[in-house]
Formats: sequence, structure tokens, C-alpha cells
Amino acid sequence: MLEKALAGGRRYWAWIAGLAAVACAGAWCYALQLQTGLGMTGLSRDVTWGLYIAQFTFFVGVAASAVMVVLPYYLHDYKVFGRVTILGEFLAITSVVMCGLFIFVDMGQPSRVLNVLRYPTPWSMMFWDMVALGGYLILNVVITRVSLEAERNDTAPPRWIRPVIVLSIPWAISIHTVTAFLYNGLPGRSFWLTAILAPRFLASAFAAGPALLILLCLAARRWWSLRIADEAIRKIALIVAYAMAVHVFFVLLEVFTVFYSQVPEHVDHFRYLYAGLDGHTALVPWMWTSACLAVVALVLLIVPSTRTSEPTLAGACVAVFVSLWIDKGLGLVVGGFVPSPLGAVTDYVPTWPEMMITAGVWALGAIMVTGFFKVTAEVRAGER
Amino acid sequence: MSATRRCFLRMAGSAAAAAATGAALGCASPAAATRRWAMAIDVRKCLELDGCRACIDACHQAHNVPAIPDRAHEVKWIWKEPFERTFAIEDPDTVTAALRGREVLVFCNHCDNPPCVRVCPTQATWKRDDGVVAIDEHRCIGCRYCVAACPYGSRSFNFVDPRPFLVHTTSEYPTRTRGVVEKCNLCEERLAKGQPPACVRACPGGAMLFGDLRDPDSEIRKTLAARYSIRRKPELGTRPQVYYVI
Amino acid sequence: MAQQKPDPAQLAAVEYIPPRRGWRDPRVEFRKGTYNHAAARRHLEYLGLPNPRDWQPSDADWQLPANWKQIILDGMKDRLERYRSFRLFMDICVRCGACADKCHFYLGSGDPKNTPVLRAELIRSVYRRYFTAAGRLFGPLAGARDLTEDVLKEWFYYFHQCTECRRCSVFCPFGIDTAEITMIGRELLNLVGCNIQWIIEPVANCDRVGNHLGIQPHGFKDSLDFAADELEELTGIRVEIPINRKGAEVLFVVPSADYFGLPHYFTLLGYLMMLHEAGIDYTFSAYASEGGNFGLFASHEMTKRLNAKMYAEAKRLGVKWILGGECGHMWRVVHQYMGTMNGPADFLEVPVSPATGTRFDHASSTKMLHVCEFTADLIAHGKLALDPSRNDHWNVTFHDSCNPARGMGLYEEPRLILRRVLNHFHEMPEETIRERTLCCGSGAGLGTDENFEMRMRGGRPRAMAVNYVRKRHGTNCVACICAVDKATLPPLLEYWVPGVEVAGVHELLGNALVMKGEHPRTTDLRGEPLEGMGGGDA
Amino acid sequence: MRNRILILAGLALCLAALTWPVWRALASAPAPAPSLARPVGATRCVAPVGFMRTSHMTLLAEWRDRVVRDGVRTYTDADGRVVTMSLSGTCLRACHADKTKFCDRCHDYAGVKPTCWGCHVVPTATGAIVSGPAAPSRSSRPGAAL
Amino acid sequence: MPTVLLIAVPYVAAVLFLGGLAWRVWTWAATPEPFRIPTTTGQQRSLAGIAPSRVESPSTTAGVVGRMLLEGLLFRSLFRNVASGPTAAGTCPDPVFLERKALWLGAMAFHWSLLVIVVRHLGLFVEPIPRVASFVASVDGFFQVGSPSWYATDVIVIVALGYLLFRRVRDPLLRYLTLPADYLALAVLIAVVGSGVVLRYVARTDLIAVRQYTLGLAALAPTAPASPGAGFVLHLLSVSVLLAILPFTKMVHAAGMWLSPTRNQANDGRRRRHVNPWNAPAPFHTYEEWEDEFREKLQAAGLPIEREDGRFQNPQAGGGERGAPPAAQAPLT
Repeated sequence: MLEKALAGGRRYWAWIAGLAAVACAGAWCYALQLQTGLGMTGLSRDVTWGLYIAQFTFFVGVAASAVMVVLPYYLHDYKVFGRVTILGEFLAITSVVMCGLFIFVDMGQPSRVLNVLRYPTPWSMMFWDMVALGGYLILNVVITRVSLEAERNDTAPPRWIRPVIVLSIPWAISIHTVTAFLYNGLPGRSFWLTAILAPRFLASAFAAGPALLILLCLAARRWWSLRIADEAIRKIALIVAYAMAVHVFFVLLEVFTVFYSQVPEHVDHFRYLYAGLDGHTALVPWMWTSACLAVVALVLLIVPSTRTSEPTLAGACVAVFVSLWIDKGLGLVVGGFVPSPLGAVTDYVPTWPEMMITAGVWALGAIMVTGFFKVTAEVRAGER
Repeated sequence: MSATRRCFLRMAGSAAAAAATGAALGCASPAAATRRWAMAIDVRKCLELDGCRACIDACHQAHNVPAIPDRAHEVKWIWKEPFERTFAIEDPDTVTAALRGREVLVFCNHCDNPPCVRVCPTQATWKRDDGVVAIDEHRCIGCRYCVAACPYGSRSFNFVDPRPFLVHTTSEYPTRTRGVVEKCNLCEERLAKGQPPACVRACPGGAMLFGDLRDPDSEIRKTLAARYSIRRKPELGTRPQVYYVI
Repeated sequence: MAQQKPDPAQLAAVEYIPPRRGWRDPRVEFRKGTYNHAAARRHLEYLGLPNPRDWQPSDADWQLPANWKQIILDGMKDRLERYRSFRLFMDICVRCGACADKCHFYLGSGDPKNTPVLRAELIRSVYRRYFTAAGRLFGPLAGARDLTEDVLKEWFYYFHQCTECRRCSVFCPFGIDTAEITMIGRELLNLVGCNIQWIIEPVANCDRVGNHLGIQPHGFKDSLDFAADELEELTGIRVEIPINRKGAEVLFVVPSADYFGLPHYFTLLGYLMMLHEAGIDYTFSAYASEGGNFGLFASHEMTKRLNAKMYAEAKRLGVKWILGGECGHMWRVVHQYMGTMNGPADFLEVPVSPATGTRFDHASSTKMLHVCEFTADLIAHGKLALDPSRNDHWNVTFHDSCNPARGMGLYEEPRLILRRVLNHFHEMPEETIRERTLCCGSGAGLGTDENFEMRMRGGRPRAMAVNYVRKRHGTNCVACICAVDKATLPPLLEYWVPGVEVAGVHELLGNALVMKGEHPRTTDLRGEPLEGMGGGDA
Repeated sequence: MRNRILILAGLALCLAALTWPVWRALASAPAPAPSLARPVGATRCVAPVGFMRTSHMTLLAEWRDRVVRDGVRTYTDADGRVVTMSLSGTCLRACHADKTKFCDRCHDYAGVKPTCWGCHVVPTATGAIVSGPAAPSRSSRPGAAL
Repeated sequence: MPTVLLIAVPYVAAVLFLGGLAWRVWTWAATPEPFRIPTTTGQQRSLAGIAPSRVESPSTTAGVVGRMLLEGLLFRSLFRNVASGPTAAGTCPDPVFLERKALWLGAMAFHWSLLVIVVRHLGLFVEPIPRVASFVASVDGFFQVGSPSWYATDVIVIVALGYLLFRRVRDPLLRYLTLPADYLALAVLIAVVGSGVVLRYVARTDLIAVRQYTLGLAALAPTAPASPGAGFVLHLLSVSVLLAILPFTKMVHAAGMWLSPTRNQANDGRRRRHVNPWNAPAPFHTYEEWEDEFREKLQAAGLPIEREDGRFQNPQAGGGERGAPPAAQAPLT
């Protein structure tokens, strides 16, 4: 089956080659980072996690969001999702691999990462995150392989796969919950020290992931005539609408708690993000962009006519994705570090090599997802 | 796990190599673990020595701590912070004039309940029986989770190779390689030799008190019992073991 | 030879458990239905082949020449020195087993000696024993075996259970081609007079009369005249069918079954219509009236001997190039052997389509073109008016014949034609088409009635793939471009997948071809009425 | 035959590549084996020379873990001698004064690049590169200064 | 005695290896390729409107090179592997094909690891250590686990060899067709890898003495190390055995696969004539003989003939003399 991704026309290969070039550029920058250390990035003593970890966090969400198509299909027998579950799972595999890469490039001593396995530390959330993500990767690899093979042979998948798929549902929730625990178990970081972090992560994940899935489905429909029913896309759009609404609601809850209580340690982070602190306003335009896009997306998604028409839906999905990418991929991580425990306000601006490495991982992910979708499209084209 | 037992286990692990040549690895008795080291800073005494950096220099020299000019990549074990920031005082005007706008020494609190230790995925940082929060630089993978977890900003990460930034290099103590986290180790290498921490020894005004909290007769116990002291962010439950005697 | 047919359910229940005794034990049981009859004495005598005698494989005594062992070993030595493929394939197999379940005979029979690796090992073990140091020194430990009469019988049995389809060669990491080994194995058997009737008789016919069926010139002409009459009745157009005409531009050579067999015959009608419509100046030849080449299944020497007639006749008639019909192994020979064996064809010209002006550079040395290439070019240039709805009663799938697929790379040309002449076309599963196509199970001279059980076993994987499209798309016709397929797929499909017919690509083209000046068609080429026919996609 | 020439050229190339070390060695002078500087003061190592040659890295890793993780700082060798477990202090300064003439010679020869020196400081012949603050007296107990 | 062992054995092995390899390749090269018989796994180059498969069915030298590189470096053909699963009984169930990449993965892992290990060992035989050897070693040893730290390929090669052995033993069919010689090859490889791993991580030897010895071997002026240790002797012997038997066992596929005619020939049989050096003449039934035999019938059917009167040749020499004419009833093929 995999070889289907290795045969394609000129445009397919041009696209892959373009992505590969970006990935190579990223690899080159990483080699540079390997030699000079993380000092090459925009990270600092006060903001020790940045783009890499933020991307990791965001893509854990994308990975977890596969559950939004898997759950209705397998627990509620919602047949319409039958043809998209595997796409969601492929997206999950890609995202988990990207997560692993983002963690890897963030390591100060990457050659020692196996220490995490050599000295398993059950009281560290990072250990559990590794377990959760690793397990989720294995689950989805097994599930997609078995399901696609059954689909290709037009046979019923083996019966043992169903419990595995059902297991993958709570597992998906767990990966993002544990990832939230990475942050909200830290006593000194008041921005993250809130029990709503995990639900908020899940809500934003269930909006951003399916939004990306819709965009990918629309693209695959156009380029490879991958057959996906309109109804399936409309239902995913509905999920995005609800999840986005819940996400915005959760953010507003936070805003109320923080600003009504007026505990300075809590207020300062929000102030830094949305208004700037001590003259530092690096993230302010980004955060307002995110907020505006969220509102636009919500409107487009709530109004039935714009939700069901393809161009506006695509626009709404882009808005959701970008809004949440900023919110989670920039604001959440950086916002937690500024101001520092000692009150220092340090702006974080990623450097070019850092962005190239990030782009490289994105490119690798894009190659993977292209390959997976192509394989699926070809297997289904074989049915004719 | 006691040090003795750990030592024995490791012995067994290397038995094959050792047995091959008949080399026996000796195993000395571990340091006494019945102590609880702590530090008390007499803030007033410290402030009397205005602009004094004796403790900082002594520490940084003894431990090959680099002087990196770029604030973003700074590595520091002990340094001074404004009083109001250190103790999160909202309104500086209400602080007594003696402390207002002044700087106090900060360094690793060697917490009794250290969040940094809790989060480390490789047990590269841990709390020793004597209370020292130690780092095994050989095991650190540089994930910086501990840096995020420390509510006091006590940990530094080697963003760049520290060696070019060393003013003096001593071979008594290793430098660090880039990509690992470091912080004050309470001079555990000196404690092992029965010496007090370098900063304590270097302080010309006797502003830093170091001692064993489990020893009721120790000077630090007596001082803390006699005078009012505060700790940084006690509300976080980390139970810092650096006391600021006001 | 109407025999009691075995029950399909019984044949389908294959146990894939290797027998207890090791494969080096050469004993085989010549069970009825799984082997082919020996060649008749008179054919061997006519062809001048060694050791003609009356015998059958089931005999205990095969009446081998006294020095048979020396003959075989000398023959092996000779071939080891002449065929790099043979020597290399003897040396480099690692027995990884990737080929094992790629062979349709293994899939159908479960007999491990029908895996390509062990089939080659039958001869390889003898190679090791007599031609390698390791085999001489360590014997069985190095996988060596003495050459005994039982080994020879085993060769006979298993080298006539290989259709030389080359599917294993696609999956082998080193490209080891069992067809090469089977060919050499059969050559060696021929040296001591162990041949099968189904191969040697057509070879003798072809050598003497000009075609496998032994149809003499007047019979050939009658058949073509009859075809012209049929076409006139069908379309109202009288097509010219020249034979042995000197000065024609193109010599047209088709497998002889096309003008006598069914359903081959409908393909012939299709060719004739196409050639007429394209206005080609061509001629048949009664002397070279066979495209197929059963010599390929006997020996390289015989291949060359039969193939030589085509160029000789082309030269005599003074044509510019040669057009070849729908045939499988014919095209293996034309594409991979003909130029080498009987070329250079410097008396011919590079084929140029008179209708489209296309110069077929890919045949610039051999100067012979596949009719599908020619027709596809016509269609691509819009030279043929087509009405696919006339094929609406057919729901078609395409069976890639092994030789054009894996010995030529002819995949898209027939599909290009089919897609333009059909409204209902569905591919079989991808693992069973193109370079991975599954054999009909009767190629390489194995399509006999006495071999019925083995044929059905060998063809079962292909039938399963047909069954797949039949169940999903209601496929009722398998199109193919091989005379052996057309002869042996119908009984195979009737056995496993009743209700599926077999048709040549040019038959379907003939149905759809709107000829200039034709009267309205009422029937297809088979004489089935066009109106009111059901079928097609639901 | 073109084909045969191609194969034989390929074969020749392969054989040349496979025997490259021989050509290379014959063309240049043989590399002298590393000669190690003997320790100045000490006469015996903490373990037999044979063991140290093959397995010093495990001993050092052992020492490292014992010192860093267990807080054990002294080592008693087979002869009952007690030494401080310290790469820079004991191995280098006390015995093998010159790292370049001891560690590096073999490591360079064998192409082994240990990571030790990324952190551990090589003392110069005189002791430290630049000495830190004067060593405090050994008699003082922790806290005694307070 | 050990000196002889340590000096004579590797040289004998090297001579057998190089000589054997050269002899094998020479034998193959000396054997002609009579025909052009590529296995075509893709569309031929024919009509302008049909995209040819340039690598799978190459018509150019570049295509052939591409195909061979894919085969040699990425094991293209093995990558195709699927398991056919028509095991269900019943008249005609669906064909089922299951993806089977494990063999490909195992083979890739084993061969590439072996290559990396060989390149790493280059440093033992060349002074100064070639940059490629130290670079490969540094990448291979990137992850630091243990002291000395484990090379990734050491782990991978053990797992891969274990898998290759395991599948041979587990699958009944594979077990059935496996020769003792196949187990020998695996055993020798496992001995080489196993002794190497033991030598590096458990029963270590004096690397300096070893390198002096290996450099001496390369310079053709060897001196045996004084006390090499059993582990080293075992490693050396197993490597010697491997080298010595490689050209004479199936492991010679390393060289042979590049010569495989079904892969390294271009699919241009009709475009360019392939010359068979021994193209033996095959006497065939000529037109003249044929017309002589069927002249009357040809005339009766009104077909054109060359000679309306008389014969081409003396009936004594005619093809018809060779035997009785075969019966004209024959199969429809």
C-alpha cells in the first residue's frame, strides 16, 4: 500500500520536492543548532520554551482531535464518518510524529533523550506524556494499517481491532489532558495554574484539528478526487462550530476569573498578551488577530448558510486554525513565561533558524499527510 | 534508596567487567544523611555591605560559572534581586526604608518540596537526604522543564557553550557543556570535605548563616528561633530552605 | 478427453502445510489430471529430436537413453556456459521466500515444490552437486542432490507445472526469473526425449505447415474468406483479405487460433474491420500463418526455428514492416528474442502508420508492431469512429496476459482502446493486474484436458480476481490479448466463476467500430442481437 | 563485449576499493603506536593496567555515578589504597600530569572521542589553569565559620 | 600457534574473499547474455501519448541505472512484497493481499547496518582514520547510552538478524525450503555481530593493540597482539569465516544481484538489436520447401505462388523427408 505514495505525476512530485526542500533546509538549520546550541533560538533565561514546545502542544491537540470523527463512528455508529475516520487517524499519526520531532529539536542534549527511557520517572508529567503519545502513535498505526488493508481488500476488518479503536478514544483525550498537566502542575506559573487548562486544550483541539481535517479533505477531494461525502464535512464543521464556541467560552471564563479577582500574578499575563506590559507588546497584535479571527470564525460557523457553503466553510476553518494556532502555539506558552517569577518581562521573538526548523517539521508533516491521503485516495480509487 | 545499597547494586552491574581482571571496586561509606542543610541570610547585615559581591564572585569562581553578557543566555547561581521583586511586594512605598529599592541575595532555595525535582523526566535533579537539591549534569537532557517549574527563577540553562565566557577556570570543579541546566548546589563538593559553602566563607560581614536544621544547637536554628525571618513564596508549598532574616 | 471434473469446492480447499518429508526427496506421483501426456514418437522423429519412443510419464520405465545422465550433465554444462541468466540464477538465490506465495500454482496447489524457489532448487541442487565445490564437498548440507531418474521425473512434473509467467521475477529481490530456469529445465528434458505432446505437436505442425493447428493453405484461405462473408453480413461492407500478396506494405501475422478458435475468431473479425477502416495495405501469409510460437515452450533452438519464418516471409513478400496480432508468448518472442535470433531485419523499414503517419521508433530494430499499439495510435489520433454503447451488454475487466505484461510492458495500449470502446470497464484488484497480473494457469503449453485439475488450480487466483469484479460490478466479460487466454480462460471461468465470457480487445473494438458506409448493426460480432440486451452497470 | 568490459571494470573498481587500506598503507609510512607518558609520582594505578586499558571508561562512569548521585567520594582499590574519585583531580593532576600525552594519544589513535572534556577541566602542568580562591583550611567543619 | 592463527587466518580469508569474488564475477561476466530479457514492471516506451515508466521499464541507460540503484540501495523489488491470502476454502472467495513490509524492513535494516559497521571499522585499517569513518561513527553513536555508548547499528543489526532467523524458523513453508547452508550464513553473521558486540561492551580488548595489529595487516607487515583475548580471537575468526565463505555461498548475491539480466537490461528489445555471441544457426522449414509441398493446394485455392511449374529443389533434400506429416488435428491455441 505504501508504494502508492511513491507513484505520482509531475505535480505531485513537485509538491513533495518542494516540501522536501523545506525539510532539508530545516535539517540544515538543526545541524547548526546542534553545533551552537539553543542559543541560536530566540529563547532566553526567562522564556525557556518557545516555538518548538508551542508547536508540540498545538499538534498534540490536532492528534487528539481524531477522536471527533472516530467516536461518533465507533460509539454511535454514525455511518457518515466511515470514510473520514481513517483520515483523522492518519492526521493523528502525522501530528504525533511532528510532536516527537518538536520535542526532539527542543532538547538541549538530544543525544541523551533515551535517558527518559533508561530512567523512567513516573512522577514526571513528561514521562507520562511520552507514554501517552507513544501509545497513541502505536494505536493509530495499527488501526489505520488494519482498517485500510481491510478497505483495500474489501473485507471486514478483524474483530480484535474494534476494542483497539475504542481504546484509542479515551487515549486521545488522555494525550491532550496529560499535555495540559505538563503546564498546569507547575506551582509558580499562575497563567497555567488553572484547572480549566485541560478542558480548554481539548476544546481548542477539537476545533483546530477537525478544521484542519476539513481543509485537508477539501483539498484531497479536489486533487485526488478522494470521495468524501458533503454530509461528513458538514458534520465535522458542526463539531468545529461547537468546539470553537466552547473554547471561546472557556477563554472568557478565564478572563472573568482573572480580572474580577484581580490577583496581580494572574492579571499580568493577560495584560502582557493583550495590552502589553512595561512597554513590551510583541504579542499584542498576534493575540488580537487571534481574537478577531475567533469571532469571525464563530460567526461563519454558526450561520448555517456560511457553514454549509464550501468557500465560506474553508475560510472559517482557516480562521479557526490560525486563531487557535496563535492562541495555543504562541500565546499559551510564551504568555506563561512572561512575566517571569521574578517579574521580568522579556519579549520572545523566534529567530530565523528556529522558524526554519519549525517549518522543516511542518514540511515533514505535510509530506506524511500527503502520502497518507494519497494512499487512501488510491486505495479508494481502486474500488471505482 | 540508601547510597550504600545503590552502590552495591551498581557493583553487581559491573561485576562482569570487574571480575574479568580481578579489579575490585572499593565502596566507601556514604556521607551522613541525618542532616538538613539550610541557609539564613541576615538581610540587614548584607545590606550594610553596599555593593559587595564577595559571595557571588566566590561562588561563580569556585564553580566555573560563566559571565555571559547577553541577559537572555545568562547563567547565574547566586545573584541579587530587588527586594520588592524577590518577595512580590505590591506597593514598594510601604516597605521599610531600610529595604526599599535595595537588593537581596537570591539563589536556589533547596526546597523541601522542590517542584523542579517532581517534573524532571530523567531524575537528573533530585533532593539528597541532606536537603541539597542536586543536579546530575551527565544525565540532564536539557528539556528545561525544571526551569519552567522553579517558581524562583533559580535555574539557568546553558544556551551557549559557557567556556568562552569563563573569566577564571578552576580545575577543581567542572564547567558545564551547552544544553544542560545548572544552579546552586549548595557547594556540596565542599560540604563533602567538611567545608562551608564558598559564599558563606567569602562573606566579609557574616551575613550568611549556613547550618544543619536538625541540629537544635546549630547557630542557624538559634538565629531563626530568635529573629523573624521570611521565605520566598511560602504559599506555593515548596518549603524553601533559604531564610531571610529581616 | 472428457474427464470427470473434480468438484470446485474440493480443489479450493488447499492446505498450505508442507509435507513431512523434505523437498530433497524427489519421488513424485503422476496423478491423473495433474500432468501432461508425452509427445508422440512421430513428432519427435519429424522434428529430429532425440530419443523418440512410445511412452507416458506414468510409466515406471521412461526408456531413457543409457547415457542419459551424461547427456543431462553435459547439457547443463553447455547451458551454464551459454546463459548468464541460468548460471547467475543458480548462484544467487538466498531463499528469502518472497516469491513463494506469488506463484499461482503454489497458491492453487499448496505444493511447496510449486513455489518458484523450490522449483528452481530442483535443478539448483543438481547444479550444486556436479558444478560447485561446496556441493561436491558437503553434499546435502550444501543443498546438493545426486541426479537420479526420480529427479528427472520430478523435473518433468514440476517444469510442466510452471507457465513461465514471470510473476515471481517481479517480487524477487534479485530478479531471479523462474521462466529462465523452467526453459532450461525443459530443454534438458528434451535432450533425453522427455517432451509433452501438447507442445511438440503444435511445434511440428508449425514447422511443417506453418501454424500450430496444422491448417493447410487452402483451409487458411477458406477460413479468412468465411470471415469476409461474415463481416459483409454483419456490416454490409466487403473487406479484402489478401494472402501471400507480394508488394503489400504490411505483413500481418496473428496466432493461428484467431482464425479457427472461439472466441478468438471474433478478434480476427475485429482486426479485419480495423485494418479496412484504417485503409492499411497488408497481407496475410499462409506460410508464416502463425504468430504464436510453441517452440518457446520446448527450447530456444525451436523458438528460433519457428520464428525465422516471419522474417523470411516478410523478405520474400517485400513488405515494409510486420504487424502482429493479439497473442501472449508470441510477443515475448517478438519483443525479447526475435531481433536477436533472426535479425537484423535490415530489409524492412521502421513501421510507420499509413493512417496517422506515426513513426513507431520503439520497433525501429525489429520492425514489428503489436496490433494494440497500432490501434491505440489510430484511436489517439481520432482515426476511428467509435460507438461504445454497442458494447453496453458487456461489463468488462481486463486481464493482463503475462508475457506482454512482464516481458514487454504493454499495459496502457489495450486499456486505451478498451476505455474508448466500452462504457462499462472495471479493473480487477491491483495486486492481480499489470506487472502483478495472475496467470490463466494454462500458459507455456499446459492447457490440456489431461492436465485439467492442475490448470484449474493454477488459474484459481485469477478466477478469484474475476469473481471479485463480478460480484462488485457485475462483470460479465474478461478482455484479454492472448490466444492461450482466449482458449483456456473460458473453461477456467466456467469452472470457478460461471457466467463470465472471454473476449479479445479487438472483438470489443470491432463491436464499437463505426465503419464508413456500414449498415446499421443488429448484432454484435458474436451474432448476439444488440437491441434489448441487458447487462451493464446497474 | 561492452557489457563484459563494464562488469570487469566494476569488479576492478570494487576490488580496488576493498583493498584500499592496503594500497594506502603501502604508500605511506606505518603509523607509530602511541607511546604514553608514564605517571611521574604514582607507581601503580587504582586497577591493573590491563583492566584500565580496556575498561577505564566503565570505571570512570562508575566513579561519576558514585560521586554525583551517591555522594561517595573515595575509592578503595584492591590494595586498600584510598583515593578520591576525581578525573581532573586524581587521574590527571595526581598521576598523569599531561592529558595530551596520556589520554589523547590513545584516544586520537583509536579515533575515540570521549565526552568527558566537554565539562571536566584539564589541569595544566602547574595544577589549575587559573586557580580559584585560595583553598580553605581543611579543618573547618561546615558551619563552623558561622 | 596463536600468532599463526592471528596472521595466517585473516590473510587466507582475505585471499579467498577477494579471489573468490573475482572468480565468481569473472565466471558470470564470461558467460554471455544471449537475450535481452528484462522483467518489465512498468509501461513500455511506445506511443507518444502514453507515459512510459522510465525506471520500472527502462528504455535508457539512465533508467537502468536508476532501476539498479533502487534495487541495490532500497531493495525496490522486496518492497513490493505482499502476502497472498486466498486461504479461505470455498469455491471462489475474494482474493486477499496483505501488506508485508517486515522482510523488506528487516533486510534494509540488516544490510544498511552492516554497511555502516563496515565503514566504521575502516578506521582500524587506515591511518589516519578516514573522515567518513569517524563521521559515520559519530552519527551512529549519536545517542549516548552506556559506557562505551552503544552504536545504534549494533542494536539494529542484532534485532534484524534475529528477525531474519526467527521468520525462517517460524514459517513452516520457509522452514521447509531452508537449507542448512542458509542457517550457516545466518549463524556466521550472528557470530560476527555477537562477538563484535561482546568485544565492545563486555569482554573488551586493548583497542590500541588491535589497531596496531589491523594496521599491520593492512600494511602487509602484521604483528599479532600479545594478549588479544578470547573475544577478539572469536570476532576475528568469525569475520574471517564470513569473508572466506562469502563468495562460495548464497551471500555472493551481493555481487551477483548487479548482474541480474532481468533487472539490468533495458526494455528496448524492439528498438535496438541485442547481439547473441553464439547465435547458432537454426535450420527452418523454408518457403521453398513449403511451397513444394503445398503447391497443388495453393494453386487450387487460388493463392499466389512463386513457381507455377516444377519444384524448387530435389525432393530428396526436401523438408518433407524428415518424417511423417503430423496430423492436422490439434488444439485450439
